Amino acid sequence: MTNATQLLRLDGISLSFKGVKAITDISFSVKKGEICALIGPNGAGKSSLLNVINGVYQADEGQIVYKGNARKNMHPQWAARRGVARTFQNIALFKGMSVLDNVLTGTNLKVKSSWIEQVFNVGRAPADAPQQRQKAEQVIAFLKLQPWRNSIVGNLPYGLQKRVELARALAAEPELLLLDEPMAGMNAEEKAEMSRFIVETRQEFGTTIVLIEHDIGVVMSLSDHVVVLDYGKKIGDGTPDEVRVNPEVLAAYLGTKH
Amino acid sequence: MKFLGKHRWLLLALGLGIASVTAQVQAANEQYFPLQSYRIGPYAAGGSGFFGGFIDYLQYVNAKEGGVNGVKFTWSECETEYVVEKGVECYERLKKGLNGAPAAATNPLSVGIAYATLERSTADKLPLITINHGRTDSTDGSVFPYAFPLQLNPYSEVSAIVNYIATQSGGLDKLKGKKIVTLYHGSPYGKETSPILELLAKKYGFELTLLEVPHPGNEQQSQWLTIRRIKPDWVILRGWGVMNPVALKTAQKTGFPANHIIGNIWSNSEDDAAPAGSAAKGFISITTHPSGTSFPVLQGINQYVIKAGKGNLQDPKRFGNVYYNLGVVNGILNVEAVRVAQAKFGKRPLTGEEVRWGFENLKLDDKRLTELGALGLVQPLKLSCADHEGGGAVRFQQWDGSKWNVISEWVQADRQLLRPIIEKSSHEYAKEKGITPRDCSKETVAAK
Amino acid sequence: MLYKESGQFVTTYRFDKRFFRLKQERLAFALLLAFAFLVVPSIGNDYWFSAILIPFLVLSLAGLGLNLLTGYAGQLSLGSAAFMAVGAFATYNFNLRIEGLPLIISLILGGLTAGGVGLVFGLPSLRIKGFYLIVSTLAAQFFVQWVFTNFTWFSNNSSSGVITAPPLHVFGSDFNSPVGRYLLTLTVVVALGLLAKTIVSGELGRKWMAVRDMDTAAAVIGISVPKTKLLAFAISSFYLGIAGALWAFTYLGTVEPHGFDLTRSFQILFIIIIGGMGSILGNFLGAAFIVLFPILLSNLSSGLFAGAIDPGQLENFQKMIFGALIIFFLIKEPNGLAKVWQTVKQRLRVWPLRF
Amino acid sequence: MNFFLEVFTGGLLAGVMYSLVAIGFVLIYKASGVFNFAQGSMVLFAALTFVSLVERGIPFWGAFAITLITMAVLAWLIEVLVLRQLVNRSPITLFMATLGLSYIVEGLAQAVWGAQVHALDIGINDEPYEVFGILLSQFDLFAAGIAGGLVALLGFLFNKTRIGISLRAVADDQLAALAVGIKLQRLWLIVWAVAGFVGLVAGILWGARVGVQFSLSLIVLKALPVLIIGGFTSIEGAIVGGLIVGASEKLAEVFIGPLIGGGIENWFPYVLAMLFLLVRPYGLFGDKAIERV
Repeated sequence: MTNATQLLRLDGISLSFKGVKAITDISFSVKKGEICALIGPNGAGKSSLLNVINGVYQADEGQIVYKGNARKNMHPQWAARRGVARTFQNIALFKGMSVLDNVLTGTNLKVKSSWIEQVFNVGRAPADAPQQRQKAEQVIAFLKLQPWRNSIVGNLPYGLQKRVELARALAAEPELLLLDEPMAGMNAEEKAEMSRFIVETRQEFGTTIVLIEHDIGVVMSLSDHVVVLDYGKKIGDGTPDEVRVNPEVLAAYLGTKH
Repeated sequence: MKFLGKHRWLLLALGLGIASVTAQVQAANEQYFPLQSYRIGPYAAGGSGFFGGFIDYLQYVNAKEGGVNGVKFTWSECETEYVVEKGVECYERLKKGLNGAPAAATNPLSVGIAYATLERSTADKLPLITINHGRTDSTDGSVFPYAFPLQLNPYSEVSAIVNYIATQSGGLDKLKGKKIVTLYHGSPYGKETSPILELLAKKYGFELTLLEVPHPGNEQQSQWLTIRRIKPDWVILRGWGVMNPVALKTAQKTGFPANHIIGNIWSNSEDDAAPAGSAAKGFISITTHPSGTSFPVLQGINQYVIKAGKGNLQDPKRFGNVYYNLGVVNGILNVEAVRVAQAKFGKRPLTGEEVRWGFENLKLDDKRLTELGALGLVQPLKLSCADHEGGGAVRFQQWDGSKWNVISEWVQADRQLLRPIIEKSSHEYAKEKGITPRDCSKETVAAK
Repeated sequence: MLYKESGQFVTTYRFDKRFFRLKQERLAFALLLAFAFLVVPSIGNDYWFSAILIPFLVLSLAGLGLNLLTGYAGQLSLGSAAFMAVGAFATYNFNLRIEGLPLIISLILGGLTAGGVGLVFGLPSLRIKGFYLIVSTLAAQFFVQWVFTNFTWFSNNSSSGVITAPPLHVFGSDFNSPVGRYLLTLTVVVALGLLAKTIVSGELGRKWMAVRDMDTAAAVIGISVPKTKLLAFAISSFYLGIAGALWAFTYLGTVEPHGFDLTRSFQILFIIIIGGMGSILGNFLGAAFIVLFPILLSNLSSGLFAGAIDPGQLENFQKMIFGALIIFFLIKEPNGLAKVWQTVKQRLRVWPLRF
Repeated sequence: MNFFLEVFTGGLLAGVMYSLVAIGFVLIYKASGVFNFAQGSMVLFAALTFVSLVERGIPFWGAFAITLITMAVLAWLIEVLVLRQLVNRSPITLFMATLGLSYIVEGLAQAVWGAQVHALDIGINDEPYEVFGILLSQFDLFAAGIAGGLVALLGFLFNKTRIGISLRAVADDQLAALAVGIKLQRLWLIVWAVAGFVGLVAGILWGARVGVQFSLSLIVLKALPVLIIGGFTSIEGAIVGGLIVGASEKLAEVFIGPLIGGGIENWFPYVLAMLFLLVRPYGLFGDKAIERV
């Protein structure tokens, strides 16, 4: 049941590590342009699921339908080429490089010239470089990162690193953006700022966003669609209001045995 | 220096280094030997013995005779660790002489360094002495005017070994059908004599098997098991460093008798046999410089140098061992060349070019060797413009578990057979490098 | 205020991409080049050219080659010397076997051959990560040495297995003298150094560093990790190959397979550790250190404490000091001498003010 | 066929000698997560110290004890001066540090004891010994026996004692081990000292086999492929890896060597290890790590 507004669909995804099930038979779909939140207690399998979506992990069973293409296994590069970008729970920036260079790597798929053309600045290279640069500067300005353009990211505070990681993802001009706890470890002020960036991202670029977040307040105000996981199973799926009243979800969050 | 902060030490070190390159002192009436020695690293045992013997002989000549005709010898060392580029650095650093004393010749005792400094030596007109080793075709002095593989080049070495095996078997014709295995070090040095061995095998009809041992030679099980299967009459050991004792140990392990293993010139020292313990008993090797302290010249060194507490060896027990005596032999040949050259050019410190003339006109017969107290230690030798090797003979020695005993007189290599091969190679080299060989008939001969 | 940054703002991208952002730096670099090309040839002597400057330049280039792979792309290699050997022997054979091929072309072909071999031994890196990779590079080290020792065709069947340099003629000029060999080496090293600087500050350099810092993240943003790694192996080996050929041709004039043994690989690794990983300048500082330090030490001992230290012992101490320095740098200054130099510059900037 | 078996058994026995060196690596890797390249130089240092003491007239067990203490002190110095300073650094950095360490230890060994070659006789007359027409080396059998004893001893140490349990905890998860009160530094010291002991045993056996000299430190290059095949974390792996490397390289040298020029023993184990890695990137007995992102 493919429909035009559906960007991503997961069909019966299961994943296990050394025989321990991390995800069991999860299916849900994400509409184009929506902000979808994955929530659930620690160890519910949220990050694993995100990793399956863009191919960092390979699912044991099930398939992923992205932009109408069904695949059993995603591959990170395949996903990236088709407009999937993401951030990581534990920040996967290139720590030895500057903010600008990190953001520039995000634009790598837009580069048409080969490395030989670039080295000798011939062929397609002279056109590529300014274009790439312009995109990076635009994203840096959008996320207000100018003061740290040339700082080495490894030396930046945590909150800023999270923002740089978002910048790198945005530089790829993604259609689907996967954010793994973009606000973890932030204070209220920083969270508000990050929420604003996320909302503006969708407004400005029309990006579809799947995010994992623990702060229920933020999730409820930010997202159009919430998927709840517990012990690797889906226990809730719907609008924030629907999920809020789902008894199974309440039980999981209140720690009741089910 | 405030702004340098914690990196002040760098500057300090740099400054000290520069300060240490101090001003030169006024020249004396001295002849200088630049020594590219090596006293550490895998081949330290050879280097410390050789350079110890060389230095002690120079000290002996200085102490006993006040040098040659009043020209005293001086030297300085530069550690190469047997590493080629360090040898080159040392060469470039030392070639200019010391405090005004001109350099006579270089003696690197390393094939690699010899190769790397060969063309430099020719350009700088400084003789390059590669006693018992070096480039085989540099025997041809018409193409290699400044290189001297004195006494024995690698080709002569195997030829002499095969001749020895023939005498043990009762003549060259008895070689037919004999099985000989050559176990060689996996390096260009190890492979160098393979074509000559093959040539000799064809000529005399013996069965030859060539087996390679990969560097460094810690493990030889597979090679010796193969030898055990072949059951050869003789094994020629063309080893290097640790490969030698391990070969002897593994031979014992696989039941091959040590007294049918013949070591070559780099497998012939105490350090090659002793570490194998009892497994080395009976092991035979060639030598151009028998060990022992009974030679009068060794007694002289003992009296003038060692007893005076000036001996170069750290471990006095090594006095008179194979490498030490090679150093002494090398000292004798160098000093004699200087003496010959002084007879022509005057009793003063000589240039490298003049010393080269001395080498090319060096002639040591039994009479001269007796005068030097080196009869039996050094082989009779006559060098010329065309022949930079001169001798080509070896004696055979056998290890008795604690020392070497000489078991043969000088055994000659078949140099007539080898000469055309050498000349072919040297002429190829001349062609490649655009060298016009000297016409040796026009060289001046020694005025005797 | 010797070193002033103020007033020089980056206004355009082109400006940013230049080699040196500050006017003083550009000027200093131009002066350095002028000094190296014009002044040094007239004031240097044989010893300086043959024993210090040429090996310094060649080792800098080799360090640069390894640094591209290890410092930038994060792939540890213990087989640098193998690729140097391939470069040297390939250049020798191209020059020998193709009549009339210009030396420079032989050199480039030699480098490309080394690059190809590097690519092959880089293939396992697609599956093997981290320091397990040293197995592949050590395999290269031993295998290449064995090939050149065993197949005498590579050394033109010379009985000794040693190859010797052909006469060095480039564009009709004779470069055989020590000065000539120095200038030839300098030209090649400067050209390749600038090329490397362009590569690492461009897209490919960023991809290398991305793979180095976090390969999973690199894959996620669409970088082809296998291709990036293989390019690092190939380009690094190209540089090492050229360095090997220069080592054989302009420095020693001769080389045997043993001259490119594991010790050489370690030496090159030490250059980049001491000089600084992920820095172009670091290779030059590291190579200068490795060439000069032993010479300083032995001069010190023969000059200041003449005869007090046995030369053999000195070498032992040198070895220990080297080892200690490696550890010291890894602990205290993982970015090596390049970082030390930066710190000094930083202080120059505010000097003589205290801060 | 006999010849094949002879080469095969000879190879297995030689492989035990490699395993002996490899065990030292495994111990240190388990405790500190370091691939200790300096293990080879430590073997050299131990053997050189031991043989020099014996040559100076100190009886076997006295020399053994003194060397053991020296190795423990050396281990302590390494722990304090190097490893403690490099906590939490990447494995590659640690590896390079041990490379520097090997230079220091080699330089030190030669500075203290000189560069001479020493013979070491432990009283085994290595006459050939035939079983069903197959040649066996008495020395290698003896060495295999020692290695077996050593493995049993280490097995006891690591499975039955507190130290062993702590060690396994550390190998599993350093932070968790710290949290339950394991004194990491004391543990490191013990393991390094035990590795020194293994190094000493390996040094004596290798020294007796090939003589005590500089190139003893090169056996590290034989141990590396053994570890790759067996996995860095398993003593059993080191034994099996050693046997595989020993037997296969001998068979390759004897049967494949002549076809391609011989002398292939230096690179063959590496190519073999590489092939193993391509199939099993974490070795035969190694743990597969899951990359967490």
